[in-house]
Amino acid sequence: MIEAPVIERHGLKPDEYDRIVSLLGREPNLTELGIFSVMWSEHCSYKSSRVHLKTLPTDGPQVLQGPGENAGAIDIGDGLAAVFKIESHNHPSFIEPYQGAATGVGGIIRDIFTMGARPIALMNSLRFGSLDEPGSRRILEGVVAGIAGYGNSIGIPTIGGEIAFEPSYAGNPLVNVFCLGTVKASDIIKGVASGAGNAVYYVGAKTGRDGIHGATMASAEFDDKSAEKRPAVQVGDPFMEKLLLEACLEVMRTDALIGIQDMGAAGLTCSTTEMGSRGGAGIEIDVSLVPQRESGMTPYETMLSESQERMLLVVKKGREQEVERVFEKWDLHAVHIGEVTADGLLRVKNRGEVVAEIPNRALTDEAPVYRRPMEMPAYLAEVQALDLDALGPVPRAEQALLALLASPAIASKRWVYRQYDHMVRTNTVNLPGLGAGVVRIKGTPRALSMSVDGNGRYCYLDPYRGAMLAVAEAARNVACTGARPLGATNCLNFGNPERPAIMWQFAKAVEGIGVACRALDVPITGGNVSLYNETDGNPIYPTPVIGVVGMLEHADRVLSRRFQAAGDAVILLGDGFGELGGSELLKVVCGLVRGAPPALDLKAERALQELLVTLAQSQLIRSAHDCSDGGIAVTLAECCFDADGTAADVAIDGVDVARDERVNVAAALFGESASRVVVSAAPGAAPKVLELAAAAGVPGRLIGRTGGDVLRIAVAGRVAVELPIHDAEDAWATALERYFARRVA
Amino acid sequence: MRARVFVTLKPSVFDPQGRTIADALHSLGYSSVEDVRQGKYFELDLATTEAAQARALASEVADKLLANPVIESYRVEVE
Amino acid sequence: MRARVFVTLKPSVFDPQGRTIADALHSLGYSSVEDVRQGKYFELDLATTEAAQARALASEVADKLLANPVIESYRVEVE
Amino acid sequence: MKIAVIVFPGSNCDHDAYHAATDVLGESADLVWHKDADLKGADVVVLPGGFAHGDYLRTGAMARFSPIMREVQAFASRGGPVLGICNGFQVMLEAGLLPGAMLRNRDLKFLCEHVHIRVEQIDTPFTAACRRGQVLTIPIAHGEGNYFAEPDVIARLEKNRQIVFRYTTAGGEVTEAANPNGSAASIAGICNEARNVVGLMPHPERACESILGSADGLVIFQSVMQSLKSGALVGGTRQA
Ligand SMILES: Nc1ncnc2c1ncn2[C@@H]1O[C@H](COP(=O)(O)OP(=O)(O)O)[C@@H](O)[C@H]1O
Ligand SMILES: [Mg+2]
Repeated sequence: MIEAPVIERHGLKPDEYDRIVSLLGREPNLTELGIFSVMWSEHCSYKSSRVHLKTLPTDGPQVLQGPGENAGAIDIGDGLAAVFKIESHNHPSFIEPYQGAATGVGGIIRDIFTMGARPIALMNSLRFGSLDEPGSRRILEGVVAGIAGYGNSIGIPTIGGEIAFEPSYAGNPLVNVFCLGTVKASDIIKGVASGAGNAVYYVGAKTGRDGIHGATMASAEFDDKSAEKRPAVQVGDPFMEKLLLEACLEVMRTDALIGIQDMGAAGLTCSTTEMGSRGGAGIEIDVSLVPQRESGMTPYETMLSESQERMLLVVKKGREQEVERVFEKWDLHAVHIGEVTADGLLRVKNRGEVVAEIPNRALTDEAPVYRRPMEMPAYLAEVQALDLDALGPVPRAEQALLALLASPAIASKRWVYRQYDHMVRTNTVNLPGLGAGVVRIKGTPRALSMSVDGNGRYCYLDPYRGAMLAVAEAARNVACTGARPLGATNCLNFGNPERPAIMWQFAKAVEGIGVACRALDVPITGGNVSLYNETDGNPIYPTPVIGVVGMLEHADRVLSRRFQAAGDAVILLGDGFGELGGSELLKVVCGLVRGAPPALDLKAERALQELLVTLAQSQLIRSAHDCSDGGIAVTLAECCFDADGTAADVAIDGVDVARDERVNVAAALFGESASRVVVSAAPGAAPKVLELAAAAGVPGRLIGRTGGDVLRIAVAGRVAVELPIHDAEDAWATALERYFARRVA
Repeated sequence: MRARVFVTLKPSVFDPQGRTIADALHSLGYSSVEDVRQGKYFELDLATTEAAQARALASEVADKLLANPVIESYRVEVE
Repeated sequence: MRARVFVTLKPSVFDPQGRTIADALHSLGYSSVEDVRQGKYFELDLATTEAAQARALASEVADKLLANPVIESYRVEVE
Repeated sequence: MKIAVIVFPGSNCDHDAYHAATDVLGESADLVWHKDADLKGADVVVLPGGFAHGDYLRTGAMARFSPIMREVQAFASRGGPVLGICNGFQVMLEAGLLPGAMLRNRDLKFLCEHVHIRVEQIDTPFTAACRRGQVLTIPIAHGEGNYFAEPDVIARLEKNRQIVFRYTTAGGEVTEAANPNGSAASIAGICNEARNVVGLMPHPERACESILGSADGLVIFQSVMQSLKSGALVGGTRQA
């Protein structure tokens, strides 16, 4: 008989416990309770989010694998598939930034090679508190070092990502990691167990007591008492994972496998249960056979351990030795720990004695599903109101531009990405910092382009529109490299779903993602949900992060943000409306988080993206860069950076949004209206570009020329910005490292 | 005065480096090396001649900078 | 039996880690920490109960693998 | 020309070297597993970049005990051309094929970026097709590339003209700022006294195609092809 406090410590509600008893037809023992508790945790069961996630578009002729497997897959031609997914490691990274981030990278890589794909690219999306806080600097430094430590060692390039800073992440940083791999579509392998009598193998690191209840921890808020709950931190072992990666890919070529899955959250429990459940089979294992790092581990501990770098395999009967031989070559010892059965049960034995026996379906399909109450948050009406006439004094445009360029969200992230090996595997054709990351696909003329984006501030101000804007921006970034967006993955970082206001944010964001993905034809192939991102009752900004993957037909026609030559035509595609709501300008220069985020016309967005792909593939344009944080002024400056000092002289239209002329100029320069891209073209090609834009229904205007060493921007006929490009570049390029000068690694 | 600080992973924390070194030693034939744990070692030169003071200072520095309390523990010796 | 091996950079070798830590400590106000040198520390569990044997084995292992004589020197202690 | 690319557990630029040798240069190459004891008749041996044995303990420390290293040593002592790239260079230092050792980068951070290196010596099999003083743009990617040797060793390297590559500015000038990691004498690569063994921290195999941002690394591989063709080199196995 299990006592109520024990049930509560397992994060199970009384009615959930009753449901367990009725599913089993008896009281569970402690091991069984532990197994239920992790499988029914928010992290593994998606009990709060599932009803909403179901509404996302997941189909399309290009989708080879939608949500439900370890990762999604899309068709990239020539019989090849791109396999990708994003995952969060927020809570562990707060407790121990280096190891938390490192093991996050390790986890997402396993999800990709588990599908049979060779991982070829990593990206990450990070959120921290203000860099003025030493604590945030320490966390950032640790997280970046951890990502580098793992990714560099295993030899997968980190080709891009994004970082933003808001006070709401100070006590709850976000570490979302994306990985993409490629595989012959016919060789995709799944996480299924089937065929009674087939062997169940364990391979990889030994099991220790680390991370027990990590999944339940990721499903509870932090408070002062959570220090006690904190289990030993998991330490990543990229060398072990490199061996596993190579060995598993080699084993997969033997055709001796039925299925394979990594042991991530909830370790052995989750992998056995999910594989059995997907294959409609049962699995029986003996925990005494599981390699153990510490002595005296109980079956409970062995089943719940989250030790890293472990895989579970189902091997065809009779092919065991073949598989064992491959692992031996890599100094790994695959251990036969059990069998597939026909009874649909997860049966755990310890030296032959049954210590747990649960129907797989009870752990997966029968897990609770909640339609949690929702309510529009009270703060919204207040923060959405923005009176530009009451802004007060706005600084001169040049001063504002320099402040924005040096603001950590906009400043160059070179200090970060030079710590990542972004060139290993010799595929990277767009280096970090130049726009979406692009890797060529060897053996084909093509390349894959990918971007992760999200704007928590927008989503705080309007989760529905903010989420749509995130999808649009990720897809637009991909299109700016010349690639056609094909599919998306998402990582949904939110607060405590048991609060109706948070649940409302979540539902609205998912709705926005669905609408935008449908309109832009980028189906969702998978993702991850991270809830309970709060510290002491203060939730993070609602932060959906979207990863979009697209394809370029000609890798060598890839575009970056950089102007290529002096004398080129500078063309603005799309219209600006001087929308300052939620902008970086308001935050950085005016200290305000207010207003509605920019409007989004999804039809116009799609037309723009299709036009970009056409222009790039027909080689009519030489660079493309979208307008986002900091508006067109920041965009134009960024087009000039890393371009050997090639500046530009442009003139843009004014806007009429306030009585004060200076506010109008600021709105024209720094407003963040969506669906705008600055492109450059050889002078002779400009008319054709404008003609194609007109035909596509995309507003296009020749706004100036590249050249000189001064960035000059006139607004409504009057010069508003006149900055030596060297000064602007210096402010932008060195901002981040100035925060980290003279710090210890 | 010199203080020496030893930083080791807590016993419950997995030490992949130590594990890999032990494996390497085994494959070199050193089977009598049963286990290896790797840690860090710091020598601090301190502008004090008092042992108690040196110990206190070294501990403070270890807490603050040299050891990561989440996964590591440390020991201080004063010469 | 347990042997402890300390590996330190030779005095002639510049120690960028130690230097950075010392600088950081100074900027935190610990001016009485005059210098810091960082090294490595290994605990070896040995299948022997004899101190002399343990010491010999640990030294051999340190020579062969744990220390790089070009830049490092080591010291062995047996418990 | 036949190239043996040695694969240690943890090597991760093995496929990149293989790709450069085969797909780009059209030569033949083998990936040779570290437990093998046969270089398969190779004319050139490449120790690739990566993290052999995780670089746990020290970079390159454990790889030198791999069975294949005996063959590599023998090949090198017969005069066969051996190139160590990044981690391969670190393995060479640990194995005593080249003098010196690597410390952590001056600012303690891993660094990945394009740098400029100047070719100091053209009488090695891997620089024979270069001009003396030629500046190459080639990426680095390492956390421990801060080359160290005692002053007398550096003096000997200078005297014997064993410093093959130095970090410089784009204009070929040796400056403190152009030295990314703090290496002694701005050393990016060296050779042995017999000149057939060359190790360097930058990754020429990552700079063999213009689509990757630079094709300046090609000349390193072309050099060894040219050296072999001209008979200037005694291919280790051919002689055996
Ligand atoms: N936000 C989401 N949108 C769509 N699918 C999702 C989302 N979050 C999770 N999924 C899908 O749910 C499945 C389980 O996810 P998860 O538990 O994160 O995988 P893992 O077991 O590898 O950690 C995956 O197939 C994943 O793609
Ligand atoms: Mg998984």
